[in-house]
Amino acid sequence: AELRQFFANEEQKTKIQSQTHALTELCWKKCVTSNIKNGALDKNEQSCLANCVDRFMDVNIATMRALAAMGGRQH
Amino acid sequence: AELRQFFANEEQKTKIQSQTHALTELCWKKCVTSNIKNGALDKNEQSCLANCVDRFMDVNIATMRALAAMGGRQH
Amino acid sequence: AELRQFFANEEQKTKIQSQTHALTELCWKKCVTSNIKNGALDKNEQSCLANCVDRFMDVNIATMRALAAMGGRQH
Amino acid sequence: MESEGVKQAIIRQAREANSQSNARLLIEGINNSCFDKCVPKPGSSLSNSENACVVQCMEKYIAAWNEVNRTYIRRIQQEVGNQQIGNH
Amino acid sequence: MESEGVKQAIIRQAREANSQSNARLLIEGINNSCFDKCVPKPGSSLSNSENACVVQCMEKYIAAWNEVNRTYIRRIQQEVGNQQIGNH
Amino acid sequence: MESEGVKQAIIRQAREANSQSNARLLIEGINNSCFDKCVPKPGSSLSNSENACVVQCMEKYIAAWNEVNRTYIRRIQQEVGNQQIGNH
Repeated sequence: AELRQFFANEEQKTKIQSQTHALTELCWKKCVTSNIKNGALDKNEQSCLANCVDRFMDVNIATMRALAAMGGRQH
Repeated sequence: AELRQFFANEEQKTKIQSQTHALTELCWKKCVTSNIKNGALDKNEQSCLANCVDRFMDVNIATMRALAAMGGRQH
Repeated sequence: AELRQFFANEEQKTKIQSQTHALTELCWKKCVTSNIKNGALDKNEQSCLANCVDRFMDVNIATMRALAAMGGRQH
Repeated sequence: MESEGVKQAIIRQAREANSQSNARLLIEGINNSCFDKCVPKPGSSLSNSENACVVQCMEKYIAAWNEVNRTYIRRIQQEVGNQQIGNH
Repeated sequence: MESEGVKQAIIRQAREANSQSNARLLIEGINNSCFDKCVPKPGSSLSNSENACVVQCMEKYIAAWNEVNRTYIRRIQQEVGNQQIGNH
Repeated sequence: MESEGVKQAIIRQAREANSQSNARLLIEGINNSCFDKCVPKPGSSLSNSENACVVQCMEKYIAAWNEVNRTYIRRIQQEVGNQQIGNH
């Protein structure tokens, strides 16, 4: 039972990490557009990255809600 | 025997759906290039999408034929 | 024992081939930028492809070294 | 020995798994394509126009999926037909 | 019947496998993003400025990963919270 | 206890599986790269010039694959050599 709980937690952690990797690649392209001048994120890049994740989640939630409302009519 | 037939059919359906997803992403980029103004495909987008799928299949078939003719000489 | 050796070799071959496919897609985009005029690589394309692979490996090795030096501090 | 009930349960499970993976791929395609198209510069909230764009983009993407699916299936059937004619 | 030792070994293995796959994905992301950004035209060796770019790009990419991860986890927790309020 | 015949059959199967997956990946790479390059605006049929482009593109892509493969293998061997020298 403890082990089952452990594996459920690990699986969720894996999902979050794998989604973090995909979002980092996506938002990096949108937000880090100028040449690299140093190893830190500047203020604009940092807020762009956070907004990118939040807006992607908005789109994601809107899509799932709309598809559920359709009930798979289209196909 | 019936179950085997069922699984063969399901597997083919899965392949077709998975290829449809890949082609939709590819052809969407080629054919839906202007800003979104409404939820329907206009005539140009629709014919571009159909042509995109057909021409991709042409390229696919040409490639497989040419590779078969080579018989894997190159490597 | 012979079979185990065979499978280790085959696995390495598979990894090299799969990495070759990924590098070909990446370096093709960087190096074959003009219109296709014939079926052979010209001198510039060929040296660009070789440099592309070598520089990608440089970046790869630098990344792994730097991450190992960090010892996973960041996360 | 498969009882009819067991068989139906297996078929139902396989259909559901397929349809779930199909829905997941469709959602992924919509998210990637429509986020890219409707939210070029992510701000501190989804603006009204971005929101409207996302809804229309989703409808359009599903229409595109259906068009692509229809054309692809038509083409496969055509190729199978051509092969059979060629084999005569 | 699991002895405590066996359990700990299983947990350790699972953690290591996860952390290895996480490191592999991070390295892949850095390589692809930073090669793309710092080496637009690959020459016969990595120039000093390309080299400096790669090191800074890597640091920046890891900072971006952390920012994305933090925001994503915050958002998930927020959504779970909203759902629970909605269910009352 | 493996008879020589069984062993050979296993080896043959593994080789075939590998070579099939290699061919599949090569075809995918060619299709994606050459469709992108030769058919920027898909029309109602493949024009003569598009057709010629596809054939040359395929030859060029295979040449690129071979160049990349050769360079990659040379580099791996070099790195392994360097490590062994470093270990002395």
